[in-house]
Amino acid sequence: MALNLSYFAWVRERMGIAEESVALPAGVTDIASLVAWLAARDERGARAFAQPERIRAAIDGNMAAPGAAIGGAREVALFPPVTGG
Amino acid sequence: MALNLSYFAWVRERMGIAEESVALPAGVTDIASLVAWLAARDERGARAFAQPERIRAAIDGNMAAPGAAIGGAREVALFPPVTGG
Amino acid sequence: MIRVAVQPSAIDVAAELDLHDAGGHGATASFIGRVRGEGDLVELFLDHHPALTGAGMGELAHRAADRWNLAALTLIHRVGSMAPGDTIVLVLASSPHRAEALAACEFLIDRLKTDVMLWKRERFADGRAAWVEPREGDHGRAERWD
Amino acid sequence: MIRVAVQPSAIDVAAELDLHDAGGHGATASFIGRVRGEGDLVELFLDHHPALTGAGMGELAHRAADRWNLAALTLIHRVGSMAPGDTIVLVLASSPHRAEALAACEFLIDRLKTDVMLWKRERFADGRAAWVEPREGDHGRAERWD
Repeated sequence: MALNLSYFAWVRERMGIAEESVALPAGVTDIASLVAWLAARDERGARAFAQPERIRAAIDGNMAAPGAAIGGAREVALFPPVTGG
Repeated sequence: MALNLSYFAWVRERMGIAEESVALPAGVTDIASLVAWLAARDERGARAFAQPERIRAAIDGNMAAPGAAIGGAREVALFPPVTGG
Repeated sequence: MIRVAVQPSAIDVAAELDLHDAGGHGATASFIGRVRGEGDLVELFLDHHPALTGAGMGELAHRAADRWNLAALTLIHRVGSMAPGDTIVLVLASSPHRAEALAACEFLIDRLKTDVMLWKRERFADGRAAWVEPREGDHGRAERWD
Repeated sequence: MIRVAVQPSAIDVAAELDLHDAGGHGATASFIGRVRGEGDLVELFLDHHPALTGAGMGELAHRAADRWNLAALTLIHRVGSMAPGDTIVLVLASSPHRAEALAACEFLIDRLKTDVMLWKRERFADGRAAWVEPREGDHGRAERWD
């Protein structure tokens, strides 16, 4: 199953890309397991997702908690806490 | 002793004039006695100063209580309570 | 009724704001009061005392500047005869900190409504004209600051 | 630093204000935020999420409109790369009643600082660049409204 991922602020900088399309391995079913998988995937991911508690997520445009299922989602956005206007 | 009087808002309308110079009779020494004298002086004054509690005053540009002495003043302004901006 | 934009292009505001501009740093809070056309009002006339009105506004401005950290402050009040829609009062307060700009602006407009020597007369479409009586609500708002 | 005027001539404000104008009736409160040049800042970059940022601002505007009696409301936020002095945010709130315009404006600017999906990166004269961490003070101000 292909999923679009988009990154913002320092998550984007550390990943070196703004978005990508990934095929999720079995077991990656919610935001927390997605973040853990990205952190383990490569060095960029390790840098971007070393502190999962500092990562926020949105699934198809709606804010999502770490336990939120990413079942039929088209897009998951990953980013730091917002710093406002 | 000549004193300049200036009137504002409905005090001015009822007096029919914006300002005048008056010679104060003996006994008119403070704002309260000035207002009482103007109310008794003629019909316009009776209309303008029928309710002394609704009259405010300034002596030479400073707000003045009814008991304020008008001794060496050059100008006394008489007006209703302000209605603001 | 609602306009929302997220834009990468410059935001252009203007005129009195340009005059007021505090070097382009920090926050500017403003208040613009206009003559309301309620109840068939056709004219608002504001009487003022040349010395007292100006002195009162100057004192108010200085009190705001003493109380908050302001980079710039503009207070403009119109007097005389006005029609519905006309701008009657403009307050601009700038500060490095938005909370101070907002508080100063609110303080100034509340105080302008009660402390400044101005008298309002309203004239309506049917010819009636009346001097406005002081409003208790305004005094309540102004006293919050004491 | 202080400009005070009592003038019989028309007061002229402008541009976004004209666009915003609610038919010229009542009170308009506004807030203009500019990029501050503190600590040798040379660039402020604001990252945004195209869908989430717009949706957040739209929701905020509707919440303000539900809560206060507003004749008009404008919220504009700039994103991308900005220099010190650039206008970063504009809030305009109009109401027949000044207290509502002022409260809505203050609510909106406080909430914009915390609720809207934006990320700030600062770049300084010496080349350092850093993403700004969320500020506790902003959250304190925003929570007053809950």
